[in-house]
Amino acid sequence: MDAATNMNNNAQATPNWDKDPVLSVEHLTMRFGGLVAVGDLSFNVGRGDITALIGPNGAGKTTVFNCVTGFYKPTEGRIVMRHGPGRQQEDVDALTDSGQRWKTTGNGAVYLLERMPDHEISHKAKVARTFQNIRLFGGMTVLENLLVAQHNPLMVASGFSIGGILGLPGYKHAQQEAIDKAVYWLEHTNLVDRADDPAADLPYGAQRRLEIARAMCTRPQLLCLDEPAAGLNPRESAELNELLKYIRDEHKVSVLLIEHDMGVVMEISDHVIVLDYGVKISDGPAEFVKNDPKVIAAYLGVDDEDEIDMPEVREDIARVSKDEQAGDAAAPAAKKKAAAKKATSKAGSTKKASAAGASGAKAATAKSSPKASAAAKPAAAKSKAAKPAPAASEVKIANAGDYPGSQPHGLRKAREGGANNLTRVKGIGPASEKKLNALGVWHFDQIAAWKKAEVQWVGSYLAFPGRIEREEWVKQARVLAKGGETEFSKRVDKGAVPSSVPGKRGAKPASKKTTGKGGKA
Amino acid sequence: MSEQKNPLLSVRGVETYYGNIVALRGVDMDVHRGEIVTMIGANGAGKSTLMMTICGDPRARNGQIVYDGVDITQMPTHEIVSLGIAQSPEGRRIFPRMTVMENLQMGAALVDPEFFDEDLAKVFKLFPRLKERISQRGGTLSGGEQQMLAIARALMSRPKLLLLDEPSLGLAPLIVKQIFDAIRELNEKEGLTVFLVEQNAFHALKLAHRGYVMVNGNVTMSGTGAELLKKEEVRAAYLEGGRH
Amino acid sequence: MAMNGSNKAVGTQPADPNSFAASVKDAATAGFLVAVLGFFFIGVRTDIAPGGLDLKMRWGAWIVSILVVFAGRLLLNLFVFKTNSPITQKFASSMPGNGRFAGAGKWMMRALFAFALILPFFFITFFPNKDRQFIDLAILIMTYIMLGWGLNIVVGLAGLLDLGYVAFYAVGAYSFALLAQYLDIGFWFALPLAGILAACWGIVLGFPVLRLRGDYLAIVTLAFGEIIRVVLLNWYEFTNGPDGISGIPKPTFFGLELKRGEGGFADFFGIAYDPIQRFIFLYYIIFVLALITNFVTMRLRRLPIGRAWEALREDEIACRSLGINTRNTKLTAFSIGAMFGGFAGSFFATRQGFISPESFTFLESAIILAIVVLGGLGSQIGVVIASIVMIGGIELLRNLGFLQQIFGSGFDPVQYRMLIFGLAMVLIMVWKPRGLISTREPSVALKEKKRIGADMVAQGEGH
Amino acid sequence: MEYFVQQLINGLTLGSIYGLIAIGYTMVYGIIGMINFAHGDVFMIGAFIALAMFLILTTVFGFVFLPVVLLIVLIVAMIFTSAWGWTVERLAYRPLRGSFRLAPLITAIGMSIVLQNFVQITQGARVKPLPPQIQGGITLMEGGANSISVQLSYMQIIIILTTIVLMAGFTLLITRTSLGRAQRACEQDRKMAALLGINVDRTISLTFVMGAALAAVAGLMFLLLYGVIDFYIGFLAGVKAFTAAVLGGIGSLPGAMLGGLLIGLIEVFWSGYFSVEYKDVAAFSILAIVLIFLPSGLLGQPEVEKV
Repeated sequence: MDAATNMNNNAQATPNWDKDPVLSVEHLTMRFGGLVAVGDLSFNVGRGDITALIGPNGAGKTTVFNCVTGFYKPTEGRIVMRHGPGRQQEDVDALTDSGQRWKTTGNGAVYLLERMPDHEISHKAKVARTFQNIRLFGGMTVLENLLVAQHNPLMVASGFSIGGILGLPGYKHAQQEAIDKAVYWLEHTNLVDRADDPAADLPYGAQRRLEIARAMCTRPQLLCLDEPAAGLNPRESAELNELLKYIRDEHKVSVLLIEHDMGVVMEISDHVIVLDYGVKISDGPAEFVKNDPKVIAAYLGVDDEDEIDMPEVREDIARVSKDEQAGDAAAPAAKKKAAAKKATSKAGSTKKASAAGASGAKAATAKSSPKASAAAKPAAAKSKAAKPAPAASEVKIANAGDYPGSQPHGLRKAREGGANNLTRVKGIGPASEKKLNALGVWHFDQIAAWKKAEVQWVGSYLAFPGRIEREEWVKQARVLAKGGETEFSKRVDKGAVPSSVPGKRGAKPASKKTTGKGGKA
Repeated sequence: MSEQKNPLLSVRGVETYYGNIVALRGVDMDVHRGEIVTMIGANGAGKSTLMMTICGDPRARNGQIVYDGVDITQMPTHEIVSLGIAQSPEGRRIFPRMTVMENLQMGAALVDPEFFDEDLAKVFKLFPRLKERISQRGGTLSGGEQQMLAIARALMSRPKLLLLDEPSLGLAPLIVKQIFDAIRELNEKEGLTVFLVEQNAFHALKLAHRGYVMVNGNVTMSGTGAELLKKEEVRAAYLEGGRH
Repeated sequence: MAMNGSNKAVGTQPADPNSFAASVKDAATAGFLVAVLGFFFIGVRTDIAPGGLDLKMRWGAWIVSILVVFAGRLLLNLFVFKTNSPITQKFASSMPGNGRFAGAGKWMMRALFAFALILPFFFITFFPNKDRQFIDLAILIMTYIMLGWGLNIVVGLAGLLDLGYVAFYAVGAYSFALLAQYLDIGFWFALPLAGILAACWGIVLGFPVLRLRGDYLAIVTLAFGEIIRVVLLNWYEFTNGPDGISGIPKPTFFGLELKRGEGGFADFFGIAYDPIQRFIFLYYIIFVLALITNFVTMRLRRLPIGRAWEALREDEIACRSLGINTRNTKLTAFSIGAMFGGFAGSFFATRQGFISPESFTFLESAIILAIVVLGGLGSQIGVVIASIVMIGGIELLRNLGFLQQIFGSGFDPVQYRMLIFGLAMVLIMVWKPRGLISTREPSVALKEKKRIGADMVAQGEGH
Repeated sequence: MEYFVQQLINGLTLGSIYGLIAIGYTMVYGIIGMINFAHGDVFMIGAFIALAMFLILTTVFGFVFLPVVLLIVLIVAMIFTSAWGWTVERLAYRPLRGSFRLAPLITAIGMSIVLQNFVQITQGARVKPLPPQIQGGITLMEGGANSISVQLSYMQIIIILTTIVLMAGFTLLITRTSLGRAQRACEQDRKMAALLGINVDRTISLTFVMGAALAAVAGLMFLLLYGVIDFYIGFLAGVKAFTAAVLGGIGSLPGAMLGGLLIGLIEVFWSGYFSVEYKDVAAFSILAIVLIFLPSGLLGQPEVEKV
């Protein structure tokens, strides 16, 4: 639980999800054989919020969902569902010790989902879900699908079938109510005309809506949606957003949704959690997350330099920048990479770019985000004509003051002879290297010169406070700056090191990069 | 290129059904020799169905598919592919309990074994990663490696026409780039004809010589990749707000 | 179901698959196949002779069988398979399609019901010489209808493949027989007990095995059926082993026995005694039992439990995500299905007056399952039609004595009946893989009930 | 001790026969995912063909040299039984390919009824005895005053050796040859196999043919070992072999063999130490217990529940 508190540097007060979480995932770990799908993950889902769990493919999002909804038993960790306001911390702890699965409290009730079988999670804890691959009852009508969702209350009303067989009137009444409820949701999902058609007959988008309607018919307090926008066209996506807002605002249902794509969720999410390879890399309001450099790096998934090297992207950047004739041709960067990086951070700082900024220059051009595109322009211009760079100057980070400590000195470009391969420092992976470059940090001696304030600032800027000290970047850099070698740098030079960004797949050895840089500078 | 008289593949008025549900509503399209042609469209538009219909599974209920002058509409799948069509299908369909090598051997099932080593060397040059994984089981590969294997397996059959169904699906950008580069290289160096189905419209249209847009089982637009990229409708529907 | 033996003809620009030459070639292939397959069975016959086995060659029969198949296949090719205008087309167009058939289903159901209601009197009136035989057949068919309906709950609705359903039938039969033998309990008191016992067995079996999937469930249910039979067969002290239990009491009509003389049913009502009365009485008992089965099943289908069964068949994981306890849901399906099997079993015991493990072999399970599948999974009327066709058909084959006059006295049509039964199973299934009535009727509707096509309905994990 | 060893040998012999039949079940299940209920009856057909061929050779042609006779009988039985296996697939299963999964199960049961009754009609319902052809054996342990001697008959040696050879041959066939690869491809993804140019129908037919050939071998062994056959042996042997296939993990070739041996051993030991009557109950109960704890059998691929 405490894990959720330290990542949000922007919020002044405790955010809603920490004050009043409907769901808390605490130190969740899920292993499949030797593979760690989710590692020590903690986050809170605020009551009445739309919370998005995003991350690249294979980040472990669906695994988290399956743990929350009971389809997987987590290897470790606690998952708390709360009915009623507040954290109810004492009750939760008491429940944990008691070995029971749930407990009614003064405020409502608390549930330990990791102890409950899947059907109880839906039935008792009131967590409903949808599936990535739609799972409707295809051979049953739309209306029947919604009645199956109301199985448990109807079962009671039918006297566990005995009253129903005898035809007692109470059941008729209950069934009519259930149908009314179904019709209500059909109206809100625009499916009422299809009520008597088999679910398998519906078009794709309608099936997605029906799945949500079906989940809502279980009267959940938390609705978990697994990629609800997948395969929807933009209009359907927009309708989905409206529906989700309606569910949140009118029914006070908290929504937790998984999305692959950042752009889709930014608009409606109150709170975004980003996973990458089973580890949480960012957590906070949408605005905060989409500007988080860690998120940007994770979303590119790999070296974004290669991305921009793709001919079609390069062309597109050039074309867009020409089309839009953005005048800002100043601040030429030595390397297109640095500029592109700057473009994203700039776009981020304007707080207007959507996923475009996040997924780098490539996306920036495709999306109609003028600021981002405009910002991308110098990058393109730069990449086209590698002009001689002006003298080094201080790199300005717009919101530098938001971070504790002080920003280290940065150079506009690497010095003569090219930048150092910063990934030779243990703890700096390709992504971090790029971010450091964007700060104007190119050389080991620059890092070696950092004082405590700088270390603190950079740590916070890179969103992993404490790590720089822990991994002794400064000390390593000192050795390397003198031309020495560390055990780690030897391995890097041999090309044997996968990227040191946590949980990241092996990036290619960075030595190639050094030569590349040297050549260009 | 599109002015050629005899397209390598021509699809005319093809209608396909799943049971009583119509998936393709009279699709017309051509692929000429040496071209990269792409079909873009949203999920469920029928792109993959078209791909599979070309290979005879499901069979077209109406219409005609002619490949290299042969009417293949009613042929069984294994005979269609023996004419030189290879497909890397939706979902990759790697044989999960076979090794990478065996998967590639399956790809070469129809080819004279004397070419095997040569072809193997070629696909390993294209995808060096597969060489490292040679004795690993298909099911244990990562998504990107599986995609490479699916394409490599298709190439092992020495196809004249390569059908690729969403090669970029769920892959990291770098791998997408590698795969698209490989496709471009094969097309440029070996004159391989490629028909590519993509949701990732941006990349696909950049890569392709020509493109078609499919909506709800109909082809609604066609043109060169660049033309389509400029079209407002295409941009609105497939480039903005969607996936990239 | 075409047996066009040659794969080679397919593809690569076939000349004309419908040409006469192609038909002959195909028929020749079929004939050749019969020559190969039949050689060791039709062409050769081994018999026990003094001092070992005697071998007899039957060239005549072998050649005749080849020629028959060749000619038959040729005719079929010419008129059905390999022609552009198959004569079956006419039948097909004149026969009601599945949709219309289903639409007519309601009327057909009513007509069938009305007929079933007056059936004994119909036969007494119109077939006074054979009435007993026909009513007996009707009782048999009705028993299978009831068993089919019971199994339909498990296989058709809940989608769990049960290959050992006959075990519950046996439990029901033996419950009544043993209760009557040891505790002297009458039919009407034993009937509910037999049902409850069978349901309990359903739960006992179901509890551990229901987490198995598909074919694993199938084999364990089959094994269970065999275990019960083997136990009944070998537990001499209790079940009398293969000798079975005889003297099982007949049901009474509110305490009146259907017997001749003083105190009997006929005597009480002052009518003349006729043994047919007992048959009529038995017929109405099974008729009412079957109606109850149907009524309960139809009611359950419209109740949450029935919808949960069908949802389970469609997608178990989705069910669990909606808060349905799938294990309990499966168990109820299993035990309710078993209960009806138990009822049918105790009726069987009282009708026969004698039971032995012989009556509860795997073949019975297979026949009941075949009735459910051939009728169309989940379809109540389908079970009725399939029972009439299959069971009625088998029994009719007993009465083909006249064929002896054609083929000579060595020809015994009765021994062919199971062969024909098996072939019919294959042919009907190939003709209609989803069964005779394959559409599904929704359990509830907002505006109108539209029947759902078979291609959308899932089969359940049990298959 | 001697008794135990003797039972062990008997169990392995019986288990080998079950294993050979079980391979047919498991291969068919692997490739088209259906229980071929008629497979037990194909085994019975094989036994009848072997019997008839044996009689033709010995009584009509007067062959006397047993090894040659048996070899010819084996080959003929394998070929003709294969034709039966092929026909069963062609008639009852291929038309239903890709349709409703219960349908082929019903046609399989139908086919089983047809085969049984066909043999009953053409060959009569009475059992067919064949005097023991291969006699003698090796005495492994001499019996003392209060123990029996352990006999390993030549027949048992032949059965066990043949099984080992066939098993090894089949394993090589499946893992090393292109046919085996095609079979495994069809098993894992039939659609994809077709897309790679594999004639799926032919591959499936070949699987049935191979299964039937093995069943014919088992049929001949059964005939020689027990010396009595009738039209009903297929059902019980089939159910046992199917049980063995499931026990070992259906779809797994070594699993089928292991399952076959286990079922054979369970039956023999149960009969030897407890009661003959309940040997089937023991076998089935152990199956149920194994499945409850290992829902995919001993060597089966565990099914991962995809959500």
